[in-house]
Amino acid sequence: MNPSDQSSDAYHQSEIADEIDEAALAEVMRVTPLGAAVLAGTAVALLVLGYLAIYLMVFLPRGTVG
Amino acid sequence: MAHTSESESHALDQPWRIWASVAIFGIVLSGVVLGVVIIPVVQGRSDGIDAYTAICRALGILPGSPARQQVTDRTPPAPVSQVVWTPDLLQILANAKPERGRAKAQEVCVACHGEQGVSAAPEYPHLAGQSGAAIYKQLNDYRTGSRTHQLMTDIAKALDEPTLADVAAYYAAQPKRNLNLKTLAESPPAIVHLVELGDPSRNIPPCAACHRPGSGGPIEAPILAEQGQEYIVRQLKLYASGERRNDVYGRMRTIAAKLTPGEIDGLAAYYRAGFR
Amino acid sequence: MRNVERLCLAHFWVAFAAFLVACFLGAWQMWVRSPWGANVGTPGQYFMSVTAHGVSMAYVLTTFFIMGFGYFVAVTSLGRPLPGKVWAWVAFWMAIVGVVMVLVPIIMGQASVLFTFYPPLTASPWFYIGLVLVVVGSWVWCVLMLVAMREWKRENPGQPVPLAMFATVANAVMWLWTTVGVAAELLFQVIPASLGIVQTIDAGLARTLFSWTLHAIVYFWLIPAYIAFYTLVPRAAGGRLYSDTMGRLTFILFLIFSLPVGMHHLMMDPQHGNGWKFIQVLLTVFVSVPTLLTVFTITASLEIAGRLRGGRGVFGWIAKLPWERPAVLATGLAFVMLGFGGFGGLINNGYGMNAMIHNTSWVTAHFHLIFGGSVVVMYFAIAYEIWPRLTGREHASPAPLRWQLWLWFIGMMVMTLPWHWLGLQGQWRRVANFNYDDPIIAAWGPWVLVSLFGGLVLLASALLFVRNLAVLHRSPLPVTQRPLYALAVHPPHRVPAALNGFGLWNVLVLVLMLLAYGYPIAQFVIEPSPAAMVHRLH
Amino acid sequence: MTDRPAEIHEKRILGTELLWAFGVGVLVAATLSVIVFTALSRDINPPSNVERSDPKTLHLSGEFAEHNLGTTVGPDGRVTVRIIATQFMFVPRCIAVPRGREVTLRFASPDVVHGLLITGTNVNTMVVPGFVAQVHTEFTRGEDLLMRCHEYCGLGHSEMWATVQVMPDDQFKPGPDGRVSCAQR
Repeated sequence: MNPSDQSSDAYHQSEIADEIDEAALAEVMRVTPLGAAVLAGTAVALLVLGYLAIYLMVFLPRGTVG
Repeated sequence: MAHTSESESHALDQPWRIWASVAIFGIVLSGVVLGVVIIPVVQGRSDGIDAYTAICRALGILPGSPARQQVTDRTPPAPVSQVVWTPDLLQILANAKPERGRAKAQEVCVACHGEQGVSAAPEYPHLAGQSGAAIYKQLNDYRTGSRTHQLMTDIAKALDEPTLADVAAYYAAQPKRNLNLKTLAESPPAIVHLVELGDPSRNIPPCAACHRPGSGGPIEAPILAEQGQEYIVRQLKLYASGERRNDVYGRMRTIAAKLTPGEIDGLAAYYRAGFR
Repeated sequence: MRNVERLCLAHFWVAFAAFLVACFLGAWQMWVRSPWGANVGTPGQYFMSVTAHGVSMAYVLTTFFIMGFGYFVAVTSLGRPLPGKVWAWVAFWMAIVGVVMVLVPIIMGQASVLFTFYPPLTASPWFYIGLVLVVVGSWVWCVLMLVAMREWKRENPGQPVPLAMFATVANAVMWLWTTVGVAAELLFQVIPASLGIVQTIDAGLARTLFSWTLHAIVYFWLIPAYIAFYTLVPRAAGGRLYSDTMGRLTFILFLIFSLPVGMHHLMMDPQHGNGWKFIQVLLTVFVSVPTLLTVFTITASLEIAGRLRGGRGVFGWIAKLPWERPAVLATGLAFVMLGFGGFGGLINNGYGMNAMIHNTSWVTAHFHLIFGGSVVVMYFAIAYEIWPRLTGREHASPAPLRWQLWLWFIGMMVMTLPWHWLGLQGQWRRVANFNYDDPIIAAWGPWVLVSLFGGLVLLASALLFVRNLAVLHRSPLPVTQRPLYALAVHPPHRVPAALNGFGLWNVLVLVLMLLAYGYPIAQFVIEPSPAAMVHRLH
Repeated sequence: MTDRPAEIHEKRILGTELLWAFGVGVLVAATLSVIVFTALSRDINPPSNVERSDPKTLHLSGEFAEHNLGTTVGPDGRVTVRIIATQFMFVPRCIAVPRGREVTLRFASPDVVHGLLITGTNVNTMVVPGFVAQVHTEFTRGEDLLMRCHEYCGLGHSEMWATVQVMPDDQFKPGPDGRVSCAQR
């Protein structure tokens, strides 16, 4: 292992470094959660549709239990 | 400085504390209202169950479903065996005295079952190293008439329960029973299959699932290894015909009725004793 | 550091050794249950294998992996030495002794009770005592995590605890709560029965106590995957974490909602009233909240990365993501499996709908997708991410890593999708064989064979995984130092104490547990249910 | 930090997250509504009959003694089936039920934990020793169904199953004692 890692302080500093430019980030953040929202939203909507499909097409026809 | 940051973080914290508690209590409260009140009361109404009963059933205080009238039906008993496995009974078996059992066995058992539990004639079962619980169960069933035999019924009736336990303990303490390797080697694969895997298509569980020590099966299940071939055949036939019926819930009657005569012979040969 | 690396590697290798053995057993079990393997092996061998598979995957792989990863996070994210390193080794060896004590009776056929015990069946007492030792070892780990966080907080007053460590401590706190149920079941019911001190077990109570543990334990396994989502993946993708606050909130929600929901495993049990089941169903619905928050937050974080790399349009960023990096690929695959697994879970949670699939292959598919799929694929990603740091060596090429992840994904999907279908048809769990002479069961045969194929692919992937890690120990390439943990878009500077510790949340967990489990457990004391006689498998 | 661009400010991010959380809330409410609606409109419940019974003495007396097992039709026309789940079989092994009539299935275990499902239906319950498990249902399709033990109960677990014979009304004829057995087919 790298001997520089023996010092805990140096290790901690290396975690902070980040080469992302703030201006570029701001630019990107102008649109950002849009794609994620559409993607995740579609996935969740499919989930709900599947749930309803199983409920209506498999569960209910199999009769009630109580 | 440290003080300000603490009070600042406390001020930041307060809304969290309040809203988190409100949210959690709100969720639980809606669960209680829906699950314990609204659903059972509405369901109960459809089958004429009053609200109080429905709520109690939802809480598990009264038995039954909140949606349906509860079944009430009691019919008279007719047990196939009076033996009830309880910690007390296991304690009696554990505390039984093999020496006392030996004395009693000398007196009444050895003529047929042998001094070490190796029986004298093929129609009598070997008892050596048999599970004490199994011996006790059968003796008790003879005593109560759940199982009958022209000799055993009278013998068992003459003994009291602690003596049954002593005798069972005596024979259980005789040399352990292991499968007879010689007869095993001769057994056809179909029989070994029945012993180890059963036959799912005929609803037959593997014999080994109950009749091997430490199988986790019924407490009274006897160990079959080193049992007399003739005895096993006879008992399986008695079970199959329903003449012997002291197996609780007919487990052996059901299985034996599904075995072919060939399988009965094969299984008996598989388990047969190597004593002689 | 050197010692900590050895500590982490020791934990990880035990975990992955158990994992590999369990994969072999799993594949064998699928073979036995398929039309091709009918009549292979006795029930004794089959249930021994199932027990070993469950124990290895659920107790050994997870506990050792989580402990090792926790030590790693404590050292790297806090940037200070691990407090009580000696105790960490003590805990490790204690857990190793425990594992040996568990495995020996299993191999001797004296513990074929599966990893969920099923009292009044009992196994050899060594089996349970060994498990207790593993759990006690993990308790030591919990304490060390708490101490590490407390010491860091003392040195850095008012500073937010790094998210990775905050989440690790959330898991430690949750695990302490979680183990109370199973510990009570083992210590007061099962071990005395197994030792022969008592001859009966109140099966209803035992099931209730185990259910206390049964859901939260899965979240104990899951949280390392979520730690990777929040802290490793955004950096690996070259972006930033969308929101640090949501990360904290997610782990807090896991802590709160994983515990008072275990009764959904008892939905079909006769010993609890509908009202209590409903309350826990309602709480269970909320378990989906932290996962759905995570899906959004992490997708958004990946979107940042994709756009920073030049992605345009609504979906253009997806193609621009560095999919060649194992952590990014694993996250994508994990999310797909999480989607299918979550779908199954949504159905399971339906109060009435549970009756359609309870104890069928549907449930097996659900937890294999969530745990064996999403979580384990992230365990792989974590191992690939941190192994270079632990060994000081770099992977020669990420290709075999990607292959391994893809194989695992394909294998898991091919195995579990047929299981969903079969579960809906009523294919039951936990049997040593199927009677393919029955026309209903015969129709399942082809699907069982498809899932067997998936199982074989999984085995291949497991072998490749161990190979990938093993060769790294001899790789000639020295590691290039690169940062590990992601920054948030808006790094936190001040966070409320509620998001920096667990005092408030512990109080709420206590209250919730009292409300959700108070009466259901108390009923066994108020009116004891008639106990069942112990049936010994030893 | 106040001079950072607004796009990367915490407030905006949390606002978006809150919006998403609202969507999640809708999902939670929707699933719960389905559950509550089903419970209210169709009286659907999980089997939660909290009725204690001693597994040790089941065979001695009462409704789970051997000769009381099976299907009975009460004087009020109510159909009740009593079934024992034991290592490693259901007793009786064949269960006769009418088609399209409400049936109450009652299960008890004298030994260990069992469970069961009937393929193609929603009948599913655990059978925990110490409690009577009870399912009220109606069989809609007239055919032979498979009833399987689905909880590990010991080494013979894999062979534990029974048949449910769903009979049309003209075949489902109780004898003088109100009992119905499977037809020999």
